Amino acid sequence: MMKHLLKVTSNTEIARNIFEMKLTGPGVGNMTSPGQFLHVSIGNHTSKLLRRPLSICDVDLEREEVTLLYRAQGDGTKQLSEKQNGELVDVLGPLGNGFNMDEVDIKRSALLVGGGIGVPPLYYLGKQLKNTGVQVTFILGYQSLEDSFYIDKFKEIGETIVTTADGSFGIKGFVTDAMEQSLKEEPVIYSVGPAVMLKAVEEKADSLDGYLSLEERMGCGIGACFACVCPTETRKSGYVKICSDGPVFKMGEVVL
Amino acid sequence: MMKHLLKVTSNTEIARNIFEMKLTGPGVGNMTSPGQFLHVSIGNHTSKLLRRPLSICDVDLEREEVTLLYRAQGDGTKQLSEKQNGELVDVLGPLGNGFNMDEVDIKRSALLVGGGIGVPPLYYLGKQLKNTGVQVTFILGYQSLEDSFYIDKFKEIGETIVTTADGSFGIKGFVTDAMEQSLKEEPVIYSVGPAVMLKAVEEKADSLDGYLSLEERMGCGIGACFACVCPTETRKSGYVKICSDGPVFKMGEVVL
Amino acid sequence: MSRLSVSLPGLNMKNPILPASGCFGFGKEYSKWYDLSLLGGITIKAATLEGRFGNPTPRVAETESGMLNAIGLQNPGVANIIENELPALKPYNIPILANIAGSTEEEYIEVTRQISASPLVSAVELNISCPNVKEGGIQFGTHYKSAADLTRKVKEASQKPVYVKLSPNVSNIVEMAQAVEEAGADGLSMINTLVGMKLDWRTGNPILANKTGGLSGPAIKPVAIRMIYEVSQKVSLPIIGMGGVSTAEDVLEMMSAGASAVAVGTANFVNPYICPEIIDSLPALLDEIGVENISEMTGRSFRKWKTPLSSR
Amino acid sequence: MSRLSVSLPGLNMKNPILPASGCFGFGKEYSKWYDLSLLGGITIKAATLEGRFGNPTPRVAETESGMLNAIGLQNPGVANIIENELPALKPYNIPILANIAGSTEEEYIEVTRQISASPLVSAVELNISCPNVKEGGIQFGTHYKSAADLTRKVKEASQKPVYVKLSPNVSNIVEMAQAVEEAGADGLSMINTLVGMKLDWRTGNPILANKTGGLSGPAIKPVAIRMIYEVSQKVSLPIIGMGGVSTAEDVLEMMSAGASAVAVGTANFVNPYICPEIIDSLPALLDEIGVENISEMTGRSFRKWKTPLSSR
Ligand SMILES: Cc1cc2nc3c(=O)[nH]c(=O)nc-3n(C[C@H](O)[C@H](O)[C@H](O)COP(=O)(O)OP(=O)(O)OC[C@H]3O[C@@H](n4cnc5c(N)ncnc54)[C@H](O)[C@@H]3O)c2cc1C
Ligand SMILES: Cc1cc2nc3c(=O)[nH]c(=O)nc-3n(C[C@H](O)[C@H](O)[C@H](O)COP(=O)(O)OP(=O)(O)OC[C@H]3O[C@@H](n4cnc5c(N)ncnc54)[C@H](O)[C@@H]3O)c2cc1C
Ligand SMILES: Cc1cc2nc3c(=O)[nH]c(=O)nc-3n(C[C@H](O)[C@H](O)[C@H](O)COP(=O)(O)O)c2cc1C
Ligand SMILES: Cc1cc2nc3c(=O)[nH]c(=O)nc-3n(C[C@H](O)[C@H](O)[C@H](O)COP(=O)(O)O)c2cc1C
Ligand code: FES
Ligand code: FES
Repeated sequence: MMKHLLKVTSNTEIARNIFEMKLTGPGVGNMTSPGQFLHVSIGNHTSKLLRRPLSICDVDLEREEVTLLYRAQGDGTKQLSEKQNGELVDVLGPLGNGFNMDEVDIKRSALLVGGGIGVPPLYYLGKQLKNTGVQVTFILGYQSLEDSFYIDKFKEIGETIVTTADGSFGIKGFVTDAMEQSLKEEPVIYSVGPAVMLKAVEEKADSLDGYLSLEERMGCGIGACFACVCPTETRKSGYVKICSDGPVFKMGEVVL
Repeated sequence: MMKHLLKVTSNTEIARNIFEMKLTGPGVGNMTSPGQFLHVSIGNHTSKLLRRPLSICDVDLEREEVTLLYRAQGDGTKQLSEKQNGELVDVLGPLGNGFNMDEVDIKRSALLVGGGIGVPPLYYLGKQLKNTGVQVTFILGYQSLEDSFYIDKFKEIGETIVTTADGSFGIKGFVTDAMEQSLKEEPVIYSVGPAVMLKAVEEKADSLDGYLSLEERMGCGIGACFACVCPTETRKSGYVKICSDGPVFKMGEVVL
Repeated sequence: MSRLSVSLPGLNMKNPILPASGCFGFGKEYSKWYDLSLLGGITIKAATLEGRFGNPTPRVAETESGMLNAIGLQNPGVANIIENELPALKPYNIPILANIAGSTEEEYIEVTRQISASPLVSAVELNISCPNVKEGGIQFGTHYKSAADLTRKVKEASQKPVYVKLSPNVSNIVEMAQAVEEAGADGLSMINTLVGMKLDWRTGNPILANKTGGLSGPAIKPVAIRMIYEVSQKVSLPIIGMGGVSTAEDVLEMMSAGASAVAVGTANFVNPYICPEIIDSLPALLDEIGVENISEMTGRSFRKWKTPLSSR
Repeated sequence: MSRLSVSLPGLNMKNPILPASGCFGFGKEYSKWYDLSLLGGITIKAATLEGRFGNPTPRVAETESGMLNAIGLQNPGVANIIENELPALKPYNIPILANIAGSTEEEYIEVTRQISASPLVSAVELNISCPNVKEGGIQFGTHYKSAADLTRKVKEASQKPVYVKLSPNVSNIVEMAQAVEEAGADGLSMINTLVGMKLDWRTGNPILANKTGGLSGPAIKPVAIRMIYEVSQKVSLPIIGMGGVSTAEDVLEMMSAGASAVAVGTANFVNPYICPEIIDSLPALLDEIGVENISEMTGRSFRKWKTPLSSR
């Protein structure tokens, strides 16, 4: 848990409004748990005060390089997309708790289901799972062909099924429309995406054997401001903070 | 009167906290009257809304290049000092009315008196006066040697007397302490600097044969917001707007 | 009737954008930058009975995403404005909203009488919210009864519709709006500036000669949006919204909150072309969200797709 | 006594900086970032009698140079705070200012009774200015009489000095301050957030689930400075100033306006190290202006070099 000034080594548009940003610096060494995120400052002394939470998509420990994928949608991420190589980016992190990988022993398979800009953390997760010998299948949902990204890179890790809402690429429909087949192997499920998608995934899954990563608007990003709470039925307090108790939760734990 | 995006061709510190910025672009062609100013935006979409009025210090019409000299004192000018070559600066201008040069015919001399960061417009004025054959003398007042700048460049135009408040360079004292001698030639006086200096210069001068350039905090910079008014005794309205009626006024016209 | 046109009492505007009072002088200066007939209308600087010099300088200071001003209602006086300033605006053939101020009820009434009689003036904006003068202004704007009384009298004296410009420096903006509605106002302008201050940390001295000033610019937009949202649901008067608007998106946000037209103030200083640039950008944004006529935007935040306030 | 120390009723602080309520939880989280004993003190998040979940999410939105929040006083309840949260702060040995809230007078009184009895609590901050809850909070904070009544009762119930936290959403902050002074307050905290709102221009929907929220951050600093300046000249209570402070210069500006100590809120989210960084920067700034003790800064804008409020 630290504040770092990382240097931009690349920042390129890899699909419509989707940017891949690589940052380097000593802080990267701690970013080893997939599912954790960085709380990224847009720039100093400007009118954008709040940091943007962005998931760790990949880490190259040797080169001390972390990769983020983000959609330039609002003013802040648009400004981020204008950063040039060599510029510094102020980040807090790694924040939050990553995916629990203990439950997938070598005999089991893992199904990683991501929607839209929720897919980035699944890349780093898939890589690590594969390294431990787990068989990984991805189901990635996008709006359309134009909005899809990183598919070839996912394919290097494991079977990759793509759905698009408009049918322009892969299976027409939502990620849940493509889950049936893969569920037969009773995999551990890991899912990241908008709440409605997570809810659908949870309903579709036969057991609650899996993990969901949640999103919410954040203030502090470290558990102090109560901006990012989510009700739960299992915890005594009745809620969790997504930034510090999550963003990853066990299926069934939080009320979606 | 226009809005231009000019490109930074250089931006260097030439004395303690004093920067020389050169900007190029088609808009420069109209910047022909010494004493006019540019209303400079610090950057887009940031928290600094107001533009900074900076005097035109020199113009190279062939290269379409305008020079500004500014002191990085507050947040805005500090940010300006970080602009890199190739970056664009949004300016309005040329704004205001420059110095009247009609009264100095070839037989007369001109005394140009500037204090601190008031000296920049005198450079362009001196150059133009010299070109019309007028003999130009400068009296330039600085805080100290470390704060002085552009002296060699002024010397190329005409005799240049320097005063410093701490005596570390030139005559110890204020510009008015050095005026006596030069006034004997009954020159037309042109003066730029803080109000207290202008007042002292006006009192020291034997006649009101001269011009003063005033400074005031500005909003619009074009005469619409009434931020920059100054009382006068000679005008029917009882006041002038420094941005649009000035910044140059005839001596005796405004109440300092 | 184009898709950008809006219609408010006295103000038939070809688009909902007009410069805010005090940020555009009497139009002359900006007419050198662009053709004023592009605007939906113009709000002119506050008129008082006699000419006023206003406050000592410095009169402006910069704050984060905002500015403070303490101009102090400088103007050449109502007679002078009618004679010398208004005629210059005639060729542009757009509605003129005349902002009026005073130290006493009598002054407000007399200024209204005179300026509302000008055929060039389409409506009057009653400024009971100027924070920068000792007398008049905000003292009327923070007491419901004085505000209502003044509105009633100005309304009687006026030959044109009267918009009351509300101060945000009140505990309950809705009660204030209701008070002036009951007193006969034809519309509301909101918001004027928040009272603020900036000190030089080195000396402790205020930057403004007047010490306090009015805070405007993007910093105050959330306050403006909230007040317009609350008021527009509780009164049936059309609202001219203002406070920090600097993009076309801001205009649509403010109309969604309940404004029928939108005034742009501080942003003119940032970019003198801002009003025509915003007007240019509006159609594409409407296309993006599938809205045909901009007047349908009014009150969208609470009245989904019903008849917009601005066409009532 | 170091040059940064200030002394206010119940709060003997080694420097004037404390995190603002609600922006620092109960300290635990930031204790992972730095040693909390560096701080002048800590204001903990609002306590209510029972635990509260607060408002639905989204609870925050960004605005120009500011943010909106509508947390809705989420907290585990006063008993839980006393038992589980406060003890963790003991090792840092710094004054704790306990922010208290409630829906009814009775709730405020009971929370005060309980929390002020904790030996770990140095003073109580009476939050009558939360804009984000339907009951309690701001309804007390915008009516002089209710505010005074509540202050009197809380003061009776409290074993520790009571600071009343004022809302800026009032027509006359001075009258409010005077009312609570008369009712026995030991100090003032000001300002809480301005009520604001942000809409999605595309849909017209509010960004916050609660619709409106409290505006904080640099955008509101000019309003805070003005209110502290006005109030500190009219009451003789020490003021804990807050609203948009994010640099050491801001601290000195706010003290010049009349504050005796300064709380930092939103800036913690921008930079978790902001409080210790500000504390570190203060001595050099004092040197620059030739001030030996920071307590001399208080009220410099109007009381040149006289005895500072903070040492009275
Ligand atoms: C744990 C976590 C991990 C995330 N990982 C990624 C990722 O890897 N790639 C990616 O593109 N996006 C990711 N997001 C979403 C991302 O944070 C938002 O898209 C981004 O903050 C939007 O900022 P903006 O400047 O585009 O929008 P603006 O509208 O300018 O943002 C204004 C404010 O709202 C917040 N906000 C707006 N939309 C969202 C949102 N959907 N979720 C959270 N906050 C939001 C912003 O952070 C900011 O505080 C993640 C969100 C969370 C909570
Ligand atoms: C007609 C004119 C010509 C000028 N020419 C020059 C020049 O050639 N070189 C130069 O260095 N300076 C010049 N100045 C002064 C220059 O405008 C200010 O130093 C500058 O605006 C300060 O900005 P800042 O960001 O450093 O200070 P900040 O304190 O961040 O500024 C905050 C606000 O106050 C205004 N402000 C602060 N100080 C002054 C001041 N002294 N005069 C006017 N506005 C001020 C700023 O413009 C801004 O709006 C000129 C001023 C005027 C009116
Ligand atoms: C320099 C300046 C002068 C102003 N003068 C007046 C005025 O004379 N009458 C008035 O009603 N409002 C006046 N205002 C307030 C604006 O009309 C507007 O209500 C306020 O600035 C908020 O809008 P903005 O944030 O777009 O500037 C003035 C504002 C500024 C910045
Ligand atoms: C997320 C958040 C939560 C807050 N919660 C509380 C609270 O529980 N009690 C309270 O008195 N003030 C609360 N406040 C107000 C702050 O304490 C402070 O008065 C205000 O934010 C202004 O300071 P700032 O601009 O430095 O943030 C909260 C502010 C924020 C941003
Ligand atoms: S963002 Fe502050 S608690 Fe999660
Ligand atoms: S700066 Fe607006 S009138 Fe001069």
